[in-house]
Amino acid sequence: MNELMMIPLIARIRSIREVTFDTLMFEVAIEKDGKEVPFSYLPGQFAELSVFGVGESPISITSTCTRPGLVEFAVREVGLVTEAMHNMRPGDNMGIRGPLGNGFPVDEMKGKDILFIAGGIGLAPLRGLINYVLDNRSDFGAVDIIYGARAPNLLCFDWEFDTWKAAPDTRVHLTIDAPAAGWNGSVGFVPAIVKELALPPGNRLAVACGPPIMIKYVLEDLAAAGYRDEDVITTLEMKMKCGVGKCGRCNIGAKYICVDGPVFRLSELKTIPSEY
Amino acid sequence: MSRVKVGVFVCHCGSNIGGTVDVPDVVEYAKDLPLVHYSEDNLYTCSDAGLTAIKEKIKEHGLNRVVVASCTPRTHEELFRRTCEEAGVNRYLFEFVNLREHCSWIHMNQPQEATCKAKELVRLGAAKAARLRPLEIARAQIKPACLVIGGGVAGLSAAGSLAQQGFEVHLVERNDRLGGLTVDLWKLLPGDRPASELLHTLTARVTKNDNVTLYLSSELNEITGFIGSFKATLSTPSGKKDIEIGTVIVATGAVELEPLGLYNLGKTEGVITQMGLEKMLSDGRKDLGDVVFINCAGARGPDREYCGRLCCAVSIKNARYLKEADPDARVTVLQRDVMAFGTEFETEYRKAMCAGVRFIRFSPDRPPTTIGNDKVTGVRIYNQLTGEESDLSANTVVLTTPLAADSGASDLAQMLKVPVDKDGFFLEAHLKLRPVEFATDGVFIAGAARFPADIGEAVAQGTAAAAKAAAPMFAGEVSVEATTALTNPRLCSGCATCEAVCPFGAIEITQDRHGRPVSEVNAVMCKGCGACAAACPCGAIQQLGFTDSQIFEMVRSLARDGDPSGSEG
Amino acid sequence: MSDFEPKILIFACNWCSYAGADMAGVSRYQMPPNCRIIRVMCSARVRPEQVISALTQGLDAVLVLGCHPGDCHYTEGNYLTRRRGIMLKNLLETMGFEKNRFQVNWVSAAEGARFAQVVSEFVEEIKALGPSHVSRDKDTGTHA
Amino acid sequence: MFHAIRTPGRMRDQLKDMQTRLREIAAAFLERPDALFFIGWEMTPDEKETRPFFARNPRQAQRLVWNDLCHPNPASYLPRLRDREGMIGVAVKGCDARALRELIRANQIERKNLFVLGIPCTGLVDPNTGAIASRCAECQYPVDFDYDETLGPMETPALTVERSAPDLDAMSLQQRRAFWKQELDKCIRCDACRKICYGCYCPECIFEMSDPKWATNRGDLADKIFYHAVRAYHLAGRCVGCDECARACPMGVRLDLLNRSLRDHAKEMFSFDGAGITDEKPLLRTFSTEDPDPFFGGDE
Amino acid sequence: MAITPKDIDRLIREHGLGACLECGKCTAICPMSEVFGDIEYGHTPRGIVEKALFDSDLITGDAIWYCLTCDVCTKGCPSGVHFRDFMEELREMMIAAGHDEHGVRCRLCNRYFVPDPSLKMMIEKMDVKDSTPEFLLTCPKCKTRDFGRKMMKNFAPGRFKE
Amino acid sequence: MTVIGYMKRSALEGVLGDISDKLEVIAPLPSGDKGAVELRRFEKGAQVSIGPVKPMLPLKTIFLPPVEQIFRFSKSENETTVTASTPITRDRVVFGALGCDIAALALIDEVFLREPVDEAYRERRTRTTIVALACEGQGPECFCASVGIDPVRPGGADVVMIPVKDGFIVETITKKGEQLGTMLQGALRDPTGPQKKTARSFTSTSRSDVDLSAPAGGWSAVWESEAWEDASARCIGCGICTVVCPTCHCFDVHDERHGNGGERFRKWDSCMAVNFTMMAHGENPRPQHRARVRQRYMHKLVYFPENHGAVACVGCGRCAVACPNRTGIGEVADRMREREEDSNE
Repeated sequence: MNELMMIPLIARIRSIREVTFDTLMFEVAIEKDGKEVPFSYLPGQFAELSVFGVGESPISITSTCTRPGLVEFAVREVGLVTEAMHNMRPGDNMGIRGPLGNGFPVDEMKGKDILFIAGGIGLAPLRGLINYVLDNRSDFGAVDIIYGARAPNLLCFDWEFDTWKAAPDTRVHLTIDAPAAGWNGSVGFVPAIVKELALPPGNRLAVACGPPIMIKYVLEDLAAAGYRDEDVITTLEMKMKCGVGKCGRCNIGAKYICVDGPVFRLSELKTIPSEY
Repeated sequence: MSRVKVGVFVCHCGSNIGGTVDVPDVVEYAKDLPLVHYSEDNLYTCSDAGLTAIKEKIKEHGLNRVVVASCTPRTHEELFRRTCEEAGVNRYLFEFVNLREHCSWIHMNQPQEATCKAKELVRLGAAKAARLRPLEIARAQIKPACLVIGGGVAGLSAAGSLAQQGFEVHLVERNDRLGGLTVDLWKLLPGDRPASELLHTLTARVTKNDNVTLYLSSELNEITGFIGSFKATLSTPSGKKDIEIGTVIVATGAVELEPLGLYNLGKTEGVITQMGLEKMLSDGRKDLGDVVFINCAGARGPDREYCGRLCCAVSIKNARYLKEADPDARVTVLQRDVMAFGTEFETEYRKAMCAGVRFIRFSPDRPPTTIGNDKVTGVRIYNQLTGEESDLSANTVVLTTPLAADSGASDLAQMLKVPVDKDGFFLEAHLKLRPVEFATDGVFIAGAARFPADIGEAVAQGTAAAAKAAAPMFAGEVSVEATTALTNPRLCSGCATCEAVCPFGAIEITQDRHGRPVSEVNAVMCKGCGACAAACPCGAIQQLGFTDSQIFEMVRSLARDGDPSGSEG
Repeated sequence: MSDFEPKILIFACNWCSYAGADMAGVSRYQMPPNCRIIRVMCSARVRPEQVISALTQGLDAVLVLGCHPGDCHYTEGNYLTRRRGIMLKNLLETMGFEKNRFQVNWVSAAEGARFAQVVSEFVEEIKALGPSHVSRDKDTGTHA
Repeated sequence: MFHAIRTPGRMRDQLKDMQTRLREIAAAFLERPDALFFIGWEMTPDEKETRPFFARNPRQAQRLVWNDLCHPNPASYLPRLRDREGMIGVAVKGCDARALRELIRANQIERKNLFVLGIPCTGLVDPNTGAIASRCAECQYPVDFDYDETLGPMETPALTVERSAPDLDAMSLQQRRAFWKQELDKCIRCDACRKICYGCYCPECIFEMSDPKWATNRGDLADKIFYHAVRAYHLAGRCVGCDECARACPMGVRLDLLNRSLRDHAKEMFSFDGAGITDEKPLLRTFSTEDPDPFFGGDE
Repeated sequence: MAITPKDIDRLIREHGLGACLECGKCTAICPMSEVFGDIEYGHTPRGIVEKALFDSDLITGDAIWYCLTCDVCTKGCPSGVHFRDFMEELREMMIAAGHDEHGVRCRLCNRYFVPDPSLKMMIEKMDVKDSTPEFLLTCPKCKTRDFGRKMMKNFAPGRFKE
Repeated sequence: MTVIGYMKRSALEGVLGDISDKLEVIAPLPSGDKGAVELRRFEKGAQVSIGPVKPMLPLKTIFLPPVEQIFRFSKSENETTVTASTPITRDRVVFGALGCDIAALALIDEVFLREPVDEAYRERRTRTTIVALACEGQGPECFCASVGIDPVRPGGADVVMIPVKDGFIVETITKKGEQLGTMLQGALRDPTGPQKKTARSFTSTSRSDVDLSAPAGGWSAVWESEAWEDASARCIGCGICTVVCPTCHCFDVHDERHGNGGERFRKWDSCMAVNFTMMAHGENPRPQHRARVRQRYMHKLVYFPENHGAVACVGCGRCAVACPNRTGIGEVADRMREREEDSNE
């Protein structure tokens, strides 16, 4: 955290990689007073990225803190700020404030089996966590990754899949919503795959991240499968401006998504209103 | 959604631009503009070398927006758009900046200021270019069938002409016979041809052609759609009938005004209208005695301001027939002034005068009055010049009344979404520039429905409308303006302001799936003027290629992005 | 104030006024370099909001040019422009703008000389008025 | 600003009778199975003013009031209720009826879903001074509407027509500028003026748009001029003169003057009678080829 | 032999009076106003054409007797009204019918030769009120003959037979 | 707390003038022509309107300005320079602050001084001395006593001025207050006995019977209360309540670009605004008006107490006065609990 909470540091774009047709991944180096500075963070945290003169957006960090080097952000073009980001080139400067938010409770997750469930761009925050888990493979039990998207070309971070599959005691289950040419994997919505796999709760934590409708069904299915509310972890999305619990926008119940979240256990979610 | 990469090509145009504006300086300036990836100058951008350069640079740098700063879009826009297209960039991702007509030529003695202005113009162009979105030119299929509404002379001419050209024609006539007003006419000017003869020719052309489907005693009930694909419902004696057509010609004609009470019309025997006279003449009656015509009856007054145009010619014609038929009868035409336009009518006028028809001017301040209680015996007229009142003997008084709009015209106008003027006549797109056409594509107008027309004019207009309607039907499709209006239903309040201001009837308020009113633009009918976009308070309707966002960005950049001659440059 | 070089925005309709400006260029009529033209298809496309926005963002004046009434390429767009223009002009005057900060005028495609004259006179008028009283840089907000 | 004094006692009795009728009619309406609620006025907790009240049942109808303090315009609430199924009752005085008429014309509410009770208004008073409100003193409009019921003949109130100060047209440019500088300095850009207005029903206000981001929201003079000019312009030809904007303004900015000036100009230039008075020829949706052309030749 | 409206109608038709467009050029160039000073509208060419067309009484009254028959009007008429010819024929028709109160007859041959107003004006203009010179009362034909006779008497008495 | 003397009312402008040489002075000044009062910078020669009229905008404007520049930036080549804006340049003193407004600062402190600290806010807070005006209640809408605020000697004030006949008894409370006290010395006299007595017995007329408490059971107990239906039916969503509320502190952040530079600023925002929670991709988690109205009151009456132990209301009553429909928070709180009682029946 920089000393003046609303003043961003400079994030210099080092490279840009296409994730899907509407999503780019920016690799940035953080600079302060013209010098590169380290940036430490936890999986699941986010940062406020800004295009100077256009605005600021909260974007989750998709790189992994266990791997030294640049910080990565996957940005889907949805509004003005993200559109402006998509028009940037390597060498350009973004503003960055962060890391913000609570991140995943990695220490408490140690020693457990983990079921990752992700849909679409929802894999962006999970990717950091998955790589964290795989980098500390011995600290965790069995790993299952269920990931789905509408179509094969909308699967994010496809370059990671082979590495994940190759990791010990790790399985990757990919799915797309509807049959498509050249796709030999399973077809169906993510909740259906969750049901089909029917991984028993036991010592397992489920971490789900994706569009609200997917989360809704996944949570129901997990509850039906006997997962306890404490063992289900998800992330919430809400409009944010300051990212530090002051501007008041992301307030739901007594929580502020930006500081109390975005990662919540289902047991915590049940203490706040379900509609906002 | 790929990244915006603007390329800027600045033209010297020989010395036309380069002689005044420091082109290399402008190129350098352009390089620093937001999202501009490449910038160069060309001696002549429109030359083969220039066009090739554009194409090469598009490929080399992955440019996806092109700005050419050279002359006026009025001459070269199409050329550069095609060039972009050839290089795989959508033709609407091109923006033209006019440095010649709008800068170098008009500031020839101020090279410094001109250069500064050129930079700003390029900046605005690049700002707009960055916000351009690809657009598609839509095409609409045209069904080669035409609905002609009205079986008078104009309608018959139009229908005949189209049928001869091989198009399917649906001719709808309200009455049980064709011919309209002409049916009741006796002889036609010029040439004293019997009206029936002409009518026979015109009717035969239609009835003998298999391409024409005739609907007598029928009316148009409903019509929807737009150029190329209208759907109409007719009510015919044999029930409702649905037809599909590509074009529509309105030839509903007009009616003769019968101003009951005026000059005792309908009260005193012997006071009749021209149409009444024509019928009498057709029936062979010639025993009319002394006849006085009163022209401008019901026209050119406060209630009906327009001149009936044909009335003078009609009264001249009939007065001469009467005089010739009975040289002893006194035939007098009371007129406010005589409008015998064209040499033919002028000759007719002289013939009538020479035949002994008296033309006497009266003033609207003291109009003539008829004499006689039950039966008319004369007309009292005041002579302005002599200041004398005198009586003319008359056994028959003929009122020359103008043609007036049919009372059904306004309903039809609403159905077709075309305008009528204050007298109820249909209003064409432009009196001089676009006659016989409506602003609405695919709908045309001919004959007296447009304004009082004589037979010759009705024939000419009918044929002209047929020619206009034939053009798109021959082509089989029309390409549609790409820079049309488009509604964003999320922002639309359904207030119908856009519908009201659209001159082309291209916008309609429909309901969205929640039953809320929402405006919908028919892209085929839209001409892309943008009047709706400026009127919409919500900013819900936008003109593609000229969106609020694009124009705003230009304004913002002009106002806020600094003066290139200053330190920021 | 004699050094004052106003920055003026012109909205010109594609069919008449933009062509009129072209004609002025072809005829080499010289005029002051203070104006920037934004081309619109019809003067009726000019949103009054754009005009107000231009004036409040720091431009010194706005001129909207269209076809002469009755000559509109879209038959009646410029009549809408005229009505909107009158209302807007009155509103701007009521709010404290000089009456000439915003103008509407008609220039046909053939009227190169008229274009030059209208523009030159307009620039002169605005020069005489001086900078617009709404200048962003001078004012930093009431309650700040 | 004000012309007369508080409504005399005799007239207050009359208002009392009308209030009784109003309650009866509203209660009767609310007995209907399809009735959602009846929008009228109730007294504020301090009993000094009135505020809108949504009576849901005949019992609540007894809270409704009609008196010379009923300033709020109930028609303003209708656009956002258009998706509700059922009948909405609404009590309208003249200016409200004009707003209602404009709303129906602009498809913001359907007549068939409304039960409209017309109230012959004899002018409202300012709660603080007890004087007739300026807009009422100038009100000269017939309130022609197809009411379901009325509380008496809907006549044009015959009140004094006398302009109240400040007269912007009579001011010099410098004075006008100073006047608006002073007024706009007060403005805190809270948006109350636009949100209370019956005519502000756009799904997303252009001041809240992000592309283009019309308003800077910077709160400086330029931003405020843009805001108020655009707000006023958007209501040109639609403002019914209910002066709710000025009433809602917590800082007392004289927004009514801006709208009034536009109404005056529309009358002067286009013989425009005013919004909600007739359904013919809405100001900015139509034009006439005979409109004045002050532009040709550059100067007026 | 009385003059019928039909007779006048024939003249109107023959001389194209119906073609009158009421433009008034005839009247504008008519020298009558020079000669007679302020004349009535009813005496002008246009006035007379109008009267003729209006069926007014041209026979009574002196309206048609002012025309100088100079024919300038015919030359100026854009519509081809032969006013002078109409006028002359009408006058002859009237004299023949005995309406000679406005026509002056030759003192020698007793034929009508000039309208009364013209003669009066000539006498006035020439300032010869006291004794009307005989030549003014002689028709041109007789004048020529009379003058010739006098010449012969003086210069070729031999050729002259009394 | 120390009584340091008696100051004549007529001496006030002079004293403020002297202080303004050393400090920036903010005081209630007349605004407009209708007797309104606004807290603004005091310039020498100005008339102060200290007394019976409550400024429409609360004290928070001095610490959280409606529009506040955060930083400027400028770009050249590939480098962006960000320059943080200076919140204030001089130490400041606010005269005539009211107890309710001062108490509200303590609530805002909970948010803005918690980690990460809002530096601009902290700087303004620490560099501002607050001189309270003992308040006897400024209208029927006042109910600060109901929420446990002492309007006479409010906590958080550095100095208190207690009105007595023709002047004030000045008492210092904090160190900062004492420093200011030394600047006031010249204008002070020893108070007389009756003056001291008046000051001691000074009381407020503020209502103490307004109940803002939420029923036991937290948010879920009142989540479906009919109060939201009632309040939202009448509410036009203008958000004036949030503007005039001394404790409302939500803000929005905007960027402005001109040429190669620009600025970022924040401005007050209101949870009543439709787009308050509208996200870039067009989804709005709180699209209904009713939910927004509920959010505002729930935040003040339920969530804030849950997080910080106190309702976010100081009983100034401005919301009821400014609301075009005169809806006050007390009324809504009453309605909210009614539902609870109903459901217990």
